[in-house]
Parts: sequence; structure tokens; C-alpha cells
Amino acid sequence: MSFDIDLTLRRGNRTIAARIASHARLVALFGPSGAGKTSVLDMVAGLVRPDAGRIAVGGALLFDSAQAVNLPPERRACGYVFQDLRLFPHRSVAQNLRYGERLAPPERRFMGLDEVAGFLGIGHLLDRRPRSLSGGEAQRVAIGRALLAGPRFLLLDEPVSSLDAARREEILAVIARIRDELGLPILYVTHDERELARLGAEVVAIGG
Amino acid sequence: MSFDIDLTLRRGNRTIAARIASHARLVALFGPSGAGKTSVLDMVAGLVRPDAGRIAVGGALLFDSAQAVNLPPERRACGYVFQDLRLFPHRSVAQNLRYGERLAPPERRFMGLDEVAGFLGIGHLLDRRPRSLSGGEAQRVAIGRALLAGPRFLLLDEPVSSLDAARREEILAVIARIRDELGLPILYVTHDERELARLGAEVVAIGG
Amino acid sequence: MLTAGEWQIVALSLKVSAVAVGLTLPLAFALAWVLARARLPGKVLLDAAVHLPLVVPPVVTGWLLLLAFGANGPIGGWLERVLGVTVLFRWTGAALASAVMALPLMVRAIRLSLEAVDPRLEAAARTLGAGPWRAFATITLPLALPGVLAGLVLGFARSLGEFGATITFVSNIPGETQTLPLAIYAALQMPGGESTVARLAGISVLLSLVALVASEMLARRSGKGAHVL
Amino acid sequence: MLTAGEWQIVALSLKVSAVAVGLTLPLAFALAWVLARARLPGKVLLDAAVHLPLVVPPVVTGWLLLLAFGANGPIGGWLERVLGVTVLFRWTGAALASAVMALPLMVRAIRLSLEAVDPRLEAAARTLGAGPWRAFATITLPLALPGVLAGLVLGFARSLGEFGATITFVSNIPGETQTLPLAIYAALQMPGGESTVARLAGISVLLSLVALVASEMLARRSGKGAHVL
Amino acid sequence: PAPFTPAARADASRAPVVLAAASLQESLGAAADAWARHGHPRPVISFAASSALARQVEAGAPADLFVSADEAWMDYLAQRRLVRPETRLALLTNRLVLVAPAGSPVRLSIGPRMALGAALGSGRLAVADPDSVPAGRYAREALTRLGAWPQVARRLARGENVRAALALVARGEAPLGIVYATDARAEPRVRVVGTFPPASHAPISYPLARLARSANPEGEAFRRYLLSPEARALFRRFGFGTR
Ligand SMILES: Nc1ncnc2c1ncn2[C@@H]1O[C@H](COP(=O)(O)OP(=O)(O)OP(=O)(O)O)[C@@H](O)[C@H]1O
Ligand SMILES: Nc1ncnc2c1ncn2[C@@H]1O[C@H](COP(=O)(O)OP(=O)(O)OP(=O)(O)O)[C@@H](O)[C@H]1O
Ligand code: MOO
Ligand SMILES: [Mg+2]
Ligand SMILES: [Mg+2]
Repeated sequence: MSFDIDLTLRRGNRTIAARIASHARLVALFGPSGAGKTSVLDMVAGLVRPDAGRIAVGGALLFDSAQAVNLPPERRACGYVFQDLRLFPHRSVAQNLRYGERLAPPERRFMGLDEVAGFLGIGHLLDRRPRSLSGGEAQRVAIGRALLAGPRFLLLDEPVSSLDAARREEILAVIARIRDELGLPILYVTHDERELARLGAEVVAIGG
Repeated sequence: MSFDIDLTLRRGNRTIAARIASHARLVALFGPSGAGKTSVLDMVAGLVRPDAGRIAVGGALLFDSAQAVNLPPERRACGYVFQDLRLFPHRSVAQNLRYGERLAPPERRFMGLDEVAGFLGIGHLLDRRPRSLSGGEAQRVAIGRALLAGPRFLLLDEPVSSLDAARREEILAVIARIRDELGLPILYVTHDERELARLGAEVVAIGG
Repeated sequence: MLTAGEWQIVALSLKVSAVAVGLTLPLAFALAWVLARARLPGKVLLDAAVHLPLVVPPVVTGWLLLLAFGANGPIGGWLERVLGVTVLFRWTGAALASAVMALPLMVRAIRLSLEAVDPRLEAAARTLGAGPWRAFATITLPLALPGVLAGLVLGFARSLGEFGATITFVSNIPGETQTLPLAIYAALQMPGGESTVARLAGISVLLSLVALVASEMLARRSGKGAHVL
Repeated sequence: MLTAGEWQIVALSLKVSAVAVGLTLPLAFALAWVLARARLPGKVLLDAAVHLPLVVPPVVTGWLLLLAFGANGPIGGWLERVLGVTVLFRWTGAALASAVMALPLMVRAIRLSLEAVDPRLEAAARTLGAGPWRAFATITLPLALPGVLAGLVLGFARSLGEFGATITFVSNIPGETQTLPLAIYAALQMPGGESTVARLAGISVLLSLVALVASEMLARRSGKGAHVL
Repeated sequence: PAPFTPAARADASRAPVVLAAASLQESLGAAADAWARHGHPRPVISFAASSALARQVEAGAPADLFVSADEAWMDYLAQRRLVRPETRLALLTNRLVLVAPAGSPVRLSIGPRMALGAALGSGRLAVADPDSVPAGRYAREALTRLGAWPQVARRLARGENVRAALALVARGEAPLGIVYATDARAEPRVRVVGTFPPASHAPISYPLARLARSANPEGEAFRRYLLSPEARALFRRFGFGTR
């Protein structure tokens, strides 16, 4: 199974619950704003600890409250594009892109900096600091950083929300290729049904 | 004229130029990521000074390099929803919403906190700090804050990019109403043609 | 527990430190702001001037204060002639000495926090109708609060411990300028004074502990969360 | 310009201050980190302990160091027995005294900067494969650089000006423990020593100016830009 | 330099280490220079407050001689068997004087019922702190015996040491001050108004002793030199009395 997820988390005075059991390579989380989509990705990434449950992705067990399994984020290898991007402000774009690449074992890397910079259209930005990037430029750098880290699966939180149609299509094509050719499981958050259609995603509703 | 804008700005090694002369109430800036849309809004808001040009909105002259006119931001009264939101982290949601409202002269206010919280669906978040909001929740608070400041015109930088379809439609309806009933000029940035269609916007291409 | 004389010393120390820190705060803030934000030539010299009381031994600072604020000094003479005021041998002089010694610590702490405030938030406040001053007061200032509190604590602690500049400038006058450190020093000079030293030093520590706890509580109440969304 | 003896004093002061600040930095950083991030009971007491050298008059700090590091003291006795080393009357003792006095300033500055680092950036580094230590070294540490630099400058300046603890702890031994402030004090004791005082104080100020400029340049080179996008 | 090697320690110990009250800075420094001119290693002298020096001795600091500003701190060390009793003696004596700024017209004869309070006008009397500094203690004792203490007890400017008090008078910030004769003599900006009768206070003496842990023969040699006619003459040039 690509995703075998069952978890609950109390946030403020509501409970976020998610059940995803799917063989689909690309599962989209769909739900209204504030439903808990980002929270689910944070839990899968290992940044937020669920109150209870179990998380397995691509056959690897990442978390299980019953068995007291809880891999730290760096051992989950998750290629996370954050909704709030989180580029490192003290590093150039190139250094941001290379941050995870240098830490990944060579056999896990599947793309080089040039290829990434090419389809993301960020080759001319490599020497810049994140602060001076436009919204869409920063979003593309965040995508590149996650892909270059040689992840075992991807967590994409509205990864193309700030991009124009042409660029969006190009990036979605790459994401589809990563799914199909490399077989990486992908959890995808979006509010745009056209993206879902384009990717042929299996849709899981969160909250409501 | 709603918008009479003609300006240029050097950014890094490129020049951003925009000419907008339109009677339309709602003008959409359309262009690829990094084209300079946000930069244009920043100049209209008075946050970035153009190298040269002229900015008049709704008949009021805000900037003219030839006449050495350059109103400070607080006298332009512009209802700006930032692409990066910029909620005040040390203030609750309610205090964020009220920040501009308390500074606006009563005759310019056209909406109350309750109405805004209602159609934005943020009434339950009023006591929270911005840091704990989800992406879409924060975006809605930013919209509310701009509307409550009793602006003379609106600058909306991808204001509904993180919102689900239902909520998006509701907010776009309010924006259309503000344009039609109050006659506020609106500069609108988006990558989504459906939003443009929904709002019947006049489209101005930026950069490319 | 404490003798009446010791209580008097404690009260005086508190008064001197509180006045020193309270009056220095606006100046420290202004200096921090200039150093963090303003572009002006020779800023490094201003920065260096602020650090002076840290670099120069306290007794030299006290001596320079004496030269400046003594009855025959340029400032002291003017104060006496024009306002009929003298700070020499007065608790106000002790507060002045403490203030000078605390200044660099306060400026640095506040400056660090000011530099960490995101100017984009001030820009947002401006678009919402706030003039530069209001944006400063409602956005910059509260976001720099951790630095202001740290500056207050450092300054207060430094004032409580200030010895060299005070005794050199305003000498050691019981009831007027004899703060805790001066009393401690006197006790330390005498064979067998160790128990008095320990008791008075313990009080100093207690006072600073109270200031520390108060500042932590204030910081917590203000919600910290200085991060930008 | 300076006599040979004065050069020796300057060199000694530089050595003492540099060693004091250099060796204290890791400890100051660790303490700042614990105070900024760790959850542990009685943190306020640790915080207060760090502030002690600020609150207690320097001569008392020197006296306590003497008690601890003297030949009969708990630490000094051990050092002497086990390592055959003593810091009494040695420049190493002067460095120790300076380090203790500089510690609270360094801790506060570093802590302020650490508290301003957005933990979400560390989380991002973790997802990219960095363990906690690497995330700390590559993200937290460089983002806290303004505080580290401020701490270094404050600590260095404080060390250059340290007098009371040093003379009480390691005495005033020319060539070994007589740093600039002690030499200045000696000159101040001599009628007519004002010109020596002025010259030596000028050198102190110059040294700290150099440190200041160096730190500003480092800060600029590292690009500041500590704001989160 | 490798300060911790035993060789370096042994080498450094050739010059004796002398701990001396700060007020002896000029005179004892001159004596050390003279001694060095005789071909001896110049003694290393640490000038600081007697209290600090005594505590350092108690803590085991490696030194050879101690010259205290008063008997109390020497007694303190003697009680703890940290000095060699047979080497202790009063090296120097001093007198207490009333000083005024050089240009001051004030006249006052020191004796019973002296009008010290009136002479001060609205100013303060600069003294070393009577609660902690020897010079101040002598001043209080003398004024008390002469009946002038009640007039000035609440009008003192207490300096951290006698030189601080002297500076206040020299700067004209205090109209009168009480200092040692040696200090007054070294400061041209003050004038001696009068000298306190020796009977009005305990004898002012600077005791010298060799420390118990001193192993350096140069220490004893320098101690003997300090008692020599040559050294005595030198100290007298600075205004001290000798025995
Ligand atoms: N510290 C907190 N305290 C209280 N509630 C919180 C806290 N953090 C998050 N929440 C709430 O948890 C809910 C889920 O947040 P999450 O970010 O997962 O939503 P989301 O589905 O990603 O929404 P969006 O589409 O708007 O990004 C939100 O309602 C949010 O307000
Ligand atoms: N300080 C700077 N130095 C160099 N280039 C800059 C700087 N600030 C902005 N730019 C560039 O100016 C261009 C315009 O930026 P702007 O934010 O206006 O784009 P945008 O049209 O809003 O893009 P997006 O749709 O991605 O938000 C971008 O290419 C950006 O990289
Ligand atoms: O040596 Mo003293 O302490 O000035 O009397
Ligand atoms: Mg989200
Ligand atoms: Mg933009």
C-alpha cells in the first residue's frame, strides 16, 4: 500500500482525524480551509506527533502509537513543500536547493540541480536571497528544494497555488512523471479541482 | 478614471513597467510569476517608490515624479491584502482586524467586524494568535483587516489562492458587491482565469 | 533580619536602580533605534561611544563624571548656576552613574530585538492608516519587547551591582549615595566583615531575582510569538 | 607613543580578553540555548545564577573566585593537587575573572537572538534530512549570528574594562595580571597620573572600536536578512 | 611563554613578589627600582587594597612580602600563621593632615573645639571611608578626640580610598579633606591647613612581614633592604616617617 494512515490529533477544541488507506500513488487531501490538511502532512512528516494512530507510507512504518514507533523527521525522507514555504533566509537560492541534496544518499537522488532549475524556471535566481523573491519564485524554489533531497515520498501542500497556468502545467507534468516513473507516493493538498483532474488523483476528504 | 498609472522601476537587472489607464472599477494584473505584479501593487500602496511615473486612483493623485508628489502610505488609504499576508503576530485575530478600523474616519468605514467575520467565516478565530491559523484562515483574516480599514480602493494580491471553492465564491461575491455598490476601484492580482471571469475584470498584462 | 540601616540601604539601592533604568530606557531605545535603522555616517563611532562605559574601568567613568558634573565641571557648573541643582554627593548622582553604566547593555539588547522586527509588518501598518510614529508604537515597539525587557533586566542588575563609578563620582554617603555595593565593599574591607557581605549580597541577588521573574512574567503575558506568519 | 611597559599591558589585556571571551562563548551559547529553548524546572534560578556576576559588585565576585580557586578552595585545591596548576596571580586567573563577568552579557545577547529564530525553519531542515544537531548548526546557529556577534562585542568590551573582580582575585601583578584597567587604576592613584590615565583609557577605547568594526563587518558579510520569508 | 611549566615557575620566583597597600605605590616602587640598581632582580609588586591582598595571601597566593596599610590586616594574617612573626615590624609611619584646595583662603588651627563645621560652609569634608579604609578610621578617631566629629559626621564625602578623597579636594569639589601627609605632599593642587597631633589618633603604621610560604631568599633580602638606611632615606623623601 502507498498510504496506510489512521490518526487523530486534538487541535484547540476540535479533533482532526484522518484515515487514508490507498494503493494509489497520488492521494489528494481535499477539504475546506482549516479542516486539518496541513496538520495531517505535518504528522506524516514527523513534525507533529499524533495523539494516537499509525502512519505507514510506501510500506515503511513511520509512526505507531501502539508499538511506540516514531521515526524522527530526518529518517522519514519526505520531500515536503510547505504551505508557508520556509526557505532558509540566510542562504542563497542555490544553497537552499542544495541543502537536502547534500544530505541525501546518492542512490536516493533522482534529479540534479540543473534539471530542477530548468523546469522550475529558477536558474537565474540561484545567487539571490529568498527575501527578494516574488511569491511564485519562492514557491518554485521550495518545490526544487524538496525534490532535490531525494525523498522517498512527497508531501505537497498547495505547491502551485501562486503560479501561472503555463508554469503550473509544466510542474504538474513533472510531478506526474515522478509518480509514474519513480513510483514515489505523493500526498497532495489543493483547493483546485483542475489540479486533481490533471493528476488523476484519488481524493480523500478531510474534516468538514 | 479609476486607474491612471504609468510607472517604471528597476529591480535587480530588469525593469518593471506598467501602464494602466482604465475606467473599469476592477482591473486585474495578469502575468507570469516574477513579472512584477506585486511590485506594482507595492508602488500604488506607497511602499515602494517608482523610479519615475505617475499614479492616480479614483481621481486622486498619489504619486507624480514630475510634480514631486508622493503621498505616504497612510494617506493613500488602500486596503492592501498582501501576498505574504503580514498579519501582526503579537495581536489577536480580533486586534488585527480592528487595527485599521480604529484608524479610519467613520465616514469611510463601510463594513463592521461582525459582517466581515461572517462572510469570511472567521468568527470563531477572533481570540487566536495569527501563528496558530491555517493558511486559508490567515488569508481570510488578512482580507478582513484590509476591508475594515475603510479603504478608498483595494489592492488584492492573490487574495483567495488558499481557499476552497465555496469560500472563494462567497468572498468573490463580496468583492463584486464592494465594487458595484461602493464603487471602490480594485487592483486584483491572480493566476486564475476563473476568478477573472467571475469578476468580469478588465485584464492588464504585466511583464512577460 | 536586617537592621534599620540595612533597610535604608536596600531602599536607596532600589530607588537609585529604578530611577537609573527608568530614565535611561527612552534614551537607550532611541540610540538602539538609530543604530539598528538609521543610515548615518559615522554610526560606528556612535556605537563605540555607547560602549564606552563598558570598556573603560568604572572608576574612570566615575572620574569623568566628576569632571563633567562637579561644581567646577562644564555640565555641573551649568546645572548649579542655571537650575541651582547639583548631583554631586546626591542620590541623583548615584542614579546618573548607574544609568551610564547600564546604558550599553540596554542599547544592545533593544537593538538586537529591533533588528529582528520584520519591516514588512510596519509597512502593513502604514497601509492600514498608521503614520510612522503609530506604526512604530503599535508594531515595532511591542515586537521588540523581548529586547526591551532583557535590557531592563540587564540594566537593573548592572545598576544594583554598580560600585566603581558611583563611589568615585558621588562618594559613599550613608543614606544618600551608599547603595548596596558600597556597603558591601565597606564590609569586605574589614577583617571579619564576611557575614555582612554575605547578607547584603544575598539581598542584591534576591532583588535581581524578583526583577527577573517579573520580566519573564511580562514576556509570557505579552505572548512572545514574535515570529512572522 | 607607548612605553615598552605599556605595550606589555596592552598585549596582556588583549590576551586576557580574547581568551576570556573565546573560551566563554561555547558555555554562553549552551546556557543561552537552555534558557531559550529547554523546558526544565527552576529555569528562573539558572537564569538568576547567570545574572549573578552582574548584580553582585565585582569585588565580591573576585572574592568568591578567590575562595573557590584558592589553594584551599574546592576547585583550586583540586586543580593544584590533580593538575599541578594554579590560576592565582596568573593571567589565566585574570581571564577567568573576565570570563565570569562577561558571561551574563553574552548569554543574554545570544539568547535574544535564539528566541527570534523561527523553529519552523529548523523543522524544515529536519524534513530535508538534517538531524537535530545539523539543523542547529546550519540553521539556528547562523540565524542567531547577530546575537553571537553582539555577545562577543559586549563580552570583549566588558573584559577590557574589568577591574574589581580581577584585582581582588588575582591581584595587580605587572606583566602577569596587570591589565589595562588595573594600570589605569594605578595611574589614577598617583597625583598627576591623569595623562597616563587618558592615554591608557584611549587605548582601551581604540581596542574596543576595532572589535566593534570587525563585528559589524562580519554581520554585514553574513548578509543579516534574518527575516523569514 | 609557558606559564605553567615548573621551570618557568622557578625562574619567575627569582624576583620576589611583594604585596603592598595601594598608597605605597610611588615610594615602594622607587625602593624596588633602587634595589634593582644594586643588581638584584626587581621585585614584582602588586599594589591593591590591603584587604584584597590579605585575602589573597589567605587563599594561598604565592608571594614573599606583605606591606599592609594598617595593623588589622597584618594581625589577621598573623592569627592564621600566614606570616613569619619574627619578620614583622612597622616599616613606615605617617601623619594625618587637613587639606584645602591650593587657592583656598581657609584658616583653621587643629585642636580641641576647632570650628571645622563652620569652615566647611555648605561643603563636605572629604575623607577615606571611616568604616572601611584605615585613613578614614584614623580621621574619625582624631576628630572624635578633638570633639569635632559631631559637626561633620553627617557631612562627609567618603572616598573608596584616601586618594579619592584627595582628588575631591584637588578638584575643588570639597572645601576640606583629611588625608595622609604623604598624599598631600604629592598633590600640588592642595594645601596643608594643619597637621593632626599624633596623640589624637593611634599611631599610623605600615607593617611589613615576610609570608610563611615564601621560599625565595630574595624576599628576605629585599625585606632587609627596606629596613636599610638607604631605603629609609628614600621613604622619608616621600614624606613617610621611619623607625
Ligand atoms: N495551536 C493551535 N491552537 C488551536 N488551533 C490550531 C492550532 N494550530 C492549528 N489549529 C487549527 O487547526 C485547524 C487545522 O489547521 P490546518 O493548518 O491543518 O488546516 P488546513 O486544512 O491546512 O487549512 P488551509 O487549507 O486553510 O491551509 C485549523 O482550524 C487551525 O486553526
Ligand atoms: N531586491 C530585489 N533584487 C532583485 N530582484 C528583485 C528584488 N525584489 C524583487 N525582485 C524581482 O522583481 C521581480 C518582480 O517581483 P514581484 O514580486 O513583483 O513579482 P510578481 O509578479 O508578483 O510574481 P509572483 O506572481 O511570483 O508573485 C521578480 O523577478 C523578483 O525576483
Ligand atoms: O593605603 Mo590606604 O588603604 O589609602 O589607608
Ligand atoms: Mg493548510
Ligand atoms: Mg507577487
